[in-house]
Amino acid sequence: MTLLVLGAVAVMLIAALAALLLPDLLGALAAASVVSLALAVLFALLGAPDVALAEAVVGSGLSGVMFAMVLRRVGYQPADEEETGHDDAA
Amino acid sequence: MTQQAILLVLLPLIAAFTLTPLRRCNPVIARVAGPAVVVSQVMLAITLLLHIAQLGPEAVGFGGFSIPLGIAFHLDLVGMSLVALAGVTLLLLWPWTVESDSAEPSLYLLLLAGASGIALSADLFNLYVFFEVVAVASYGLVAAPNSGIQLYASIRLLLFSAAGSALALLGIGLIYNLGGSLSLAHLGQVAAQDATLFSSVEGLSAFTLILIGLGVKAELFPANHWVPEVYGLSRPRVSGLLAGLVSKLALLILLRLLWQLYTGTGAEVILLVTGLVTLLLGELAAFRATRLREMLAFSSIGQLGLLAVAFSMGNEAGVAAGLLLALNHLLIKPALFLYAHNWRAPITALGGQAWSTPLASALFVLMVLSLMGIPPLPGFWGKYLLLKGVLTAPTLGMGWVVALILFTTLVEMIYFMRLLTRLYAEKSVQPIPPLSRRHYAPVALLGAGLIALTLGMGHVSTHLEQGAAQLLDRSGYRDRLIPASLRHPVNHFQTHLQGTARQGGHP
Amino acid sequence: MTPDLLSHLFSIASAALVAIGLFMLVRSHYLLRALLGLTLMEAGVNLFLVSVGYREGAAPPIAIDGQLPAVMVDPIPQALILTAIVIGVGVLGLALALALRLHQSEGTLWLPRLRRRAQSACSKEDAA
Amino acid sequence: MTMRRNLASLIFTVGLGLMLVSLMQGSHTAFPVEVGQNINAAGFADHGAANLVTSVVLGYRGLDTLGELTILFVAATAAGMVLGHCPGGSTPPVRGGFILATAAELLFPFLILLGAYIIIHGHLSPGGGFQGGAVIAAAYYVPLLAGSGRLFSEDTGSLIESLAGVGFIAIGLLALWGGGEFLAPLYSHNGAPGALLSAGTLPLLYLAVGLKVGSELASLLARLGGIGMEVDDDA
Repeated sequence: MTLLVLGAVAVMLIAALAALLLPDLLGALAAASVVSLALAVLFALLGAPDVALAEAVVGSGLSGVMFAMVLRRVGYQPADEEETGHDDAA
Repeated sequence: MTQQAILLVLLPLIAAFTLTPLRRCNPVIARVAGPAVVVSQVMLAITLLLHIAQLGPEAVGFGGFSIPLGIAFHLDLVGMSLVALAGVTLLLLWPWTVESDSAEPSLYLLLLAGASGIALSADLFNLYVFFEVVAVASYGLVAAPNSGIQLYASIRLLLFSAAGSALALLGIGLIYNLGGSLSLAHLGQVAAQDATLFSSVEGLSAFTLILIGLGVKAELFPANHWVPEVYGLSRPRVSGLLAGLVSKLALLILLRLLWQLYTGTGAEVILLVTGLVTLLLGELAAFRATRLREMLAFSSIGQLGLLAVAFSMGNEAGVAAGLLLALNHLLIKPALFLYAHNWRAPITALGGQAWSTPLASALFVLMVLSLMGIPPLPGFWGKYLLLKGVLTAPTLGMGWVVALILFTTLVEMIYFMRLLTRLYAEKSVQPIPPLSRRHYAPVALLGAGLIALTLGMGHVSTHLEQGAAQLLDRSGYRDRLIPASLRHPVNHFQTHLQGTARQGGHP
Repeated sequence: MTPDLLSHLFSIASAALVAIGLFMLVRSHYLLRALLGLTLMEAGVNLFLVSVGYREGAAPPIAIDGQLPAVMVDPIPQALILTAIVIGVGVLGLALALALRLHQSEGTLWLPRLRRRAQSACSKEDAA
Repeated sequence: MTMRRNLASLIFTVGLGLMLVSLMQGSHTAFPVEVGQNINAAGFADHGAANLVTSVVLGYRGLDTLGELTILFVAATAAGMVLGHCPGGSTPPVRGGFILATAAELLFPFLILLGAYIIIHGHLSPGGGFQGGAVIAAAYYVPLLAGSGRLFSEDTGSLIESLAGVGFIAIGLLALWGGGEFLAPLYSHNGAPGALLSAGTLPLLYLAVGLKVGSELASLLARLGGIGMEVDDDA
């Protein structure tokens, strides 16, 4: 149990860092979905199955789909000259 | 009778839910349904207000559960007046001219439902939910004209506000962790028994998180960067609503939180300092502004800083002053934004514009004078009462607060006088009428409200003092909300519930 | 592992999530990335709330065969998070709709560029 | 602009510092969590719902749930307003291949059934209106993604939405009518605890929540995907 919790927390934090640092937006989006998924596992372990279900369906499912749809329609625009070098979140 | 208070939230909700299908059936009815519902809501609010004014504040529970378990409303003078004022303000700024298939009327109704909930609810998380209703409706209203740059303003507001909400929710979680409840009255009782509970580091950081979160809408430092951009880009009606109404709702939540939970914990000092910094930065930025809209946006920040300072004084005079200044600002700011819609040019190019429409300009001058605090207008009495409140505040009666308030008033006077003298300089070559046709009625009515307030000051001030006393009355609030069997002490409450326990529970 | 250490672990993890999210929100120059930061921030807050209701060795507050477990976690924070999650997805949907429309009309989602355009739009309007 | 960046960083630093300090200090036993504990003790008797989270969501804090439905409604309305009036702006739906379309066709009834199950068992087991509503929204979206139709018109969507919203309020007002308080539990002692037909009006409330959440999320998804509903808007 404790090991599972520690593992989920570790996965979550690593995925969050990945979302922050990945230069590719689609990759960052995938990482954010992993954060939600790890969070859902964590909720289930913490005695909150209702919240775990909601987080899994809404957090990693629907939110991710919405993001992906918008990203598909918008397309990831590379920065033009003015913006180059500013995108890196870090 | 008072059970009907929930209808103040439900009426606009039902109307908003059914407006879209109704529009498909009968567009004419759908067009008048919105304003009609708002009018009936205002009438209900006034009926309840008279009831409360006669019989004193009352608590209304929901679901048949006593307070620590369920949610309750607390109907007092200030909350109920705010509901009525919100309805009237929305009616004055109602989008009469939009196309028939616009969603804007629905958003107005939802804003009203949220505002009523905020004004009346006595539960921390419930307040958060209603505040989100108002916030999301305001993103929609800013974005409504659907042109690119207004969408950017809406996104700006959304990013700030949503981040603030997340921080506020974190603060609410901390408070729940500390006090074990979400009801303001019950938390107040817990705090009264353990004075160190909310003055601890966690307690004060919970307050600060909520202050930052609500400070986005209350235009308090450091969360007010969106203000000049959004007010500069969005339509005057919407700027007026955000500055006039929504900011006051956020402040009311802070006021209730501060004086029910955080009395004597040092949280009032946090609010005082935040207010002073906001006041100073706002007025100095307004001094440097080159355009009327920008000046109004920054002056609004300054005014809200002043309100925060007033509300951080724990005495009747201070809170009453804050209420009066809030009322003054609520009447004036929307009207000024409507004026600024046509006077868009840099202030230096507005020379002599006042002569083009002497009557409208005279009303403009009256409003600006009240904002500055020139006797006998309400703004003067507000500032006068505030200084009185500062000087008699128990621990905060510090000279430098007075000095800072006087200094910012001076700055305010300088930049507003500069504007007025320019407006009344020699006659202009190209007169621009300040108001477009459809803006005349709301401005005239708001001006009439201001004049009525000035004339009825004696009567109003007793009501304000009564309202302030109710806001500061902790034991009365608790007695009305918490059922008698659970009141004193907390242990009694625990044993009572152990009686009803069937199985389970925490060991 | 003691319960105290475990609860500290959750506090630190949620603080880290909120911090990463806030940092992304404040520092990103691309709108969609800022919104991604917002979702991370909300996730951190949700984690904190769940950990508030958690008790060591407690079961979910659900009766099995008509019998409630002897020790249960606190159901209130769970109800709050359910609400917060739905609010979050609503706000995110609206934000993405705004972003989509903004992209259709302005052709870019780079915030510095949009800000410059907003400023010039203001002064252009003034000149008119 | 540099000033604004610096100030933004300042907010960030102050907020972060505060949070870290407070969260690290916060031990989770500072004060007994009374209210939750009492709900654990009394909730079963009050509502007859096996899932206490459901009692809290729909019973003790039903007003919050109404507010939350409202927020979702505001967001969907505003998103519809923003995206509804952009003729020519929407991309045509992507036509998936035959296999994808068939899979979506097969998946659709399964997902709808799953969503319905989650909703009507919300008072017994984990899940409920929100989760089930989200699954139903996804069910509508999958065939759209595959390009195999099954659009539901904006009329139907908004009708379901408003009926569900008004239904929730009406169930609440029913109690008020009977002399009780808004959203008081009704008939909570009919039916054995743990049975499908138990917990009085709670399952009905969750049904309303599920329908409203489902239709609103479906409309959000369709608008963001640029498919379905915009078609009749553009026409």
